[in-house]
Amino acid sequence: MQGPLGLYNYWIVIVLMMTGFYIVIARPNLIKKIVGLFVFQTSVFIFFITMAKVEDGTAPIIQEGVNLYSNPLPHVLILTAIVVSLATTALGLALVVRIRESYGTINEDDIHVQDEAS
Amino acid sequence: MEHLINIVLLGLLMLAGFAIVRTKSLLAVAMLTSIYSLLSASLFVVLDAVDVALTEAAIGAGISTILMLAAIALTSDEEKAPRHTPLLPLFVVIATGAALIYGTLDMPRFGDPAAPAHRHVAPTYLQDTPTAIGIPNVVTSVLASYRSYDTLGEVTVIFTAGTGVLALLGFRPRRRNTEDTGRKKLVILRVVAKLFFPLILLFALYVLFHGDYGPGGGFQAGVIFATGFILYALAFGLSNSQQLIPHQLLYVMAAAGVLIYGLVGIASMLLGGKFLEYQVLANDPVTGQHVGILLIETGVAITVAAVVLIIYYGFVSRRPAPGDI
Amino acid sequence: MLTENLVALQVVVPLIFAPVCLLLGKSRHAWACALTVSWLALGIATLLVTRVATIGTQSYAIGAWAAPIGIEYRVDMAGALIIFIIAAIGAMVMSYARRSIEHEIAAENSGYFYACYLLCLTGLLGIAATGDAFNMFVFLEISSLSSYVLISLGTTRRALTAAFQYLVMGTIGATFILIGVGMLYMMTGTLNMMDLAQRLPGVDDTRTIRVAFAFVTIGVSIKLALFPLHLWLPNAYTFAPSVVSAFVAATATKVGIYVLLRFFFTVFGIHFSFVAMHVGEILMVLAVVAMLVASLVAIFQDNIKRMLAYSSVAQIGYMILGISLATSAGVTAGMIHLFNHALIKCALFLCMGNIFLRLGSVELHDLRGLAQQMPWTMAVFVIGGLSLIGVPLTSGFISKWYLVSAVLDAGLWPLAVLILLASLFALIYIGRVVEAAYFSKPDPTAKKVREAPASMLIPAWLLIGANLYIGVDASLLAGIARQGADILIGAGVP
Amino acid sequence: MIGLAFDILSWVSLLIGAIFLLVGAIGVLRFPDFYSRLHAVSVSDTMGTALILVGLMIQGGLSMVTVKLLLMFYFMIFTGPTAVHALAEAAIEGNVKPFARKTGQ
Repeated sequence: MQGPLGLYNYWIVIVLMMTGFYIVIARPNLIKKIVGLFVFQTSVFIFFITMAKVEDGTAPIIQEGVNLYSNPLPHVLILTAIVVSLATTALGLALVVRIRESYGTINEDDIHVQDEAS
Repeated sequence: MEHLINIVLLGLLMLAGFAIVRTKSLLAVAMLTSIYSLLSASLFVVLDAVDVALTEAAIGAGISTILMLAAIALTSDEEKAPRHTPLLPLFVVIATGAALIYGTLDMPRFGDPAAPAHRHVAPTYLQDTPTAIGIPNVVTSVLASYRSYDTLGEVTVIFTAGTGVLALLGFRPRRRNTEDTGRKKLVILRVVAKLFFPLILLFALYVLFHGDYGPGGGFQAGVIFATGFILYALAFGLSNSQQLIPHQLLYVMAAAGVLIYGLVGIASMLLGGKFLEYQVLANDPVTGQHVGILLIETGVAITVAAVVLIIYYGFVSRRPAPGDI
Repeated sequence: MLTENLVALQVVVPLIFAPVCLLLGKSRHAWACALTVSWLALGIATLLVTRVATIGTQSYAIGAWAAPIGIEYRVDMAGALIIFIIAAIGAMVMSYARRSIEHEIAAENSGYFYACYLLCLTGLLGIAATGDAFNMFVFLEISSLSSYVLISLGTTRRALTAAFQYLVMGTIGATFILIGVGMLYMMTGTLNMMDLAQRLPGVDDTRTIRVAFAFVTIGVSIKLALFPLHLWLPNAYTFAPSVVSAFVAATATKVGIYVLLRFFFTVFGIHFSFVAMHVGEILMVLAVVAMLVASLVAIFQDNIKRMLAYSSVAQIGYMILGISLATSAGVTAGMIHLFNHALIKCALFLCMGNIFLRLGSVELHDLRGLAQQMPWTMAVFVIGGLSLIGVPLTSGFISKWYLVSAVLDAGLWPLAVLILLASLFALIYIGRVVEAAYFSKPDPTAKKVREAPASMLIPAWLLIGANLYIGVDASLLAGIARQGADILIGAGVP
Repeated sequence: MIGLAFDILSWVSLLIGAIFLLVGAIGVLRFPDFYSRLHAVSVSDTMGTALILVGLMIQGGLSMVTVKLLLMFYFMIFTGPTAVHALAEAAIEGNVKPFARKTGQ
């Protein structure tokens, strides 16, 4: 695919990223926010992996008779980033559980009301 | 053909994404998130990132979903509608998206072999790995040797998450036989779990030690290892699974993995090299690389397995909020 | 072996001892471990600064893989200054921490606390030392994740929501940085900062690089709480445990500013950042608004920790203002203020820790007449406050002096007036506290309190001592800052 | 000739497997209650994946790939039905009532 159509992959990935980003900033439910972050980050991973693809290349595991491989570096970066995303998700959800225990709600609007009252 | 699969998967991802926005039931959202993650793992396979696909499937579709379900069980399932109309967020998102699309216009087209990213540093990794490191999986060689310091950081991140969950949710070992009543019906699950438990652990070891040659490595192995124990806990109850690994041991394991990694670095310093310079660990540089990579991958696997279990136990041993689910 | 590996040890020592701290558990051993490591880090940092000052920029190839292939640690004068202030604040805060932590954090959590503290220290030092864009992201996440945990350990439930808010905003910021770094990699094929600086001029008129610049800038701005992206900061500083407020306020945002400096000057180069992208003008407006609005908001706060938090947002404005001038004098002023503000804010928040330990509150109306009961603590507050205002013989005066002269050098005298106006606001909010503590009658029903223990007073006084020393003789600091600024500004041309 | 026969066999197997999966998916959407949906998905899913794996094994011939596919087959045969069984048990425990048409309508 030549011309601007050769970028279609990136455009769809951007739509995906923005879906996640929208969930984070528009939804008052705390678990939904964490889900949004997860979707946002996963879409960024897709962005990186897309950039690593080389046409007609194969997975970067050296084999006899193959001489075109996809770029291994973004794969490594994303392996690290996936772990970071897991760590964020786990911590975020732990915070949500504690917030629910002390506020009785996981809705941001309700929490604000309670904080204003105190 | 590859383009077709690519487009179909991306389309499904969009569907899943929009469904996540629209769905109100959080349990359904958790499952959709899992599907989203699994779809992206499939996409990674199409895009040649097999290592990433394995990790995404294990972490995103597996562990993250379990954690979300556990958190929902401890909180509540319904989502209230937002109080304000989401005009400002919509504006921010559209502006950000427009900026990103503007940024794509000068990007090299998808799959272009002449893109600068494939011309500068990456070819060195592909050319040098067989001789300098002596393993075929270039992702492992970059991860565990060329950029091993990032991986040390990654282990530290996951260790931080484990410590954080411990600090937030605590970790209370259950007494025996408090929850085993009413689980008599699970005979089939238990038989299968018993059958699979050793196989999962065996598979984890395979993924760990085969990481030099195929997709896999310490991180994936650690997650799979922990999954075995989570399966056991689901089938036989929390207290029984905690009999298998005492929680003190989990602390020690979580710390030990990071320590193994760090000490490999310190050892290479003491032997006259730089931090994490594996060449000095053996007489022959390539053997040194092998030793170093194996040691640090083991360290990664130990910490990851322990931390994932700590996080899982942290969530599950918390008492559910009263009045829900 | 020690000297050539100094740069790596600076970060690796706290990293390795964090798990040890976790294993030591709830006992005082964990504190002793964290304390020893903090002082060790300070020792290493001192050696590092002298080494950089004598033989110049330190480059260290981790794993012996040369720069663009492997990860490089690169510490120049600017980096060394940041590393030193982080390590110094870390050592002071840890010396102070034991009593305060026993008071504010449940005993079963103290082991986790010290482990997270060391991880946070590791992350911050790692950011300052690294010369690799992606490695910076990883260490940014280490420091961020651990600071979310540290903040969530505060005494009230609002600490939890504050930490959650910080987590969401911080993760958005980090993801933006990741997108930006990805685009940079896409166009250049490298992640090493020096290599990026060399390869970017060939592609820097592309739309991709411009967007990458914008995303990195916005992402880092969230982390450093640049107005109007500061929304996470007031709650986080107010509801965190006192020790954490002191540590995070003095280090985390400073490291954010350092990251911004690195990207503006080293990676993108002064020409691209300030001439092509006009980031200077945008930052200048935001900085001035932050200075004035946040100072004004601070005046109306009754919780003193919250007041200090807003004051931090304002002070970040001063630093950014200096940087936005993009002159040697401006960046020097920014770095001097960065150093001084770390000293000042740390001392002030430690003060709040003392008051909270004895009084159980940091609300303004509970402080009436406190100066008689806690004279030493309040004296720290007064000197710190004077420093914040910028009274001569304090370090704050030095920062303001350099900043105002840099602004005048650039011919922007209205800005100098605005700086003085913001200082006037600072005078008001500090004045409110001083008025309550020294000149109000104590509430007759209020309980009598004792002065804070010496273990908590000495670190605060050490910081104040350093502050006064700089106020009298700033030549050493100014020299180092100027050297750092010159390297940064000249770094665009390799 | 043999090659062609194997190819046809494998494709038939793949196609029938895919049809099974499709039917299962339609069943999940169209059936009225939890238990019948579970029925639709479990039976067709197990059969569908099994057929697809067989089709792939024929393609793979006698190689390491086939051994791995065989292992997958083994795992699928066990985990699929077990998971569905556990789901049904959980549904009963959670008082999910089967759909029943009211008499007299």
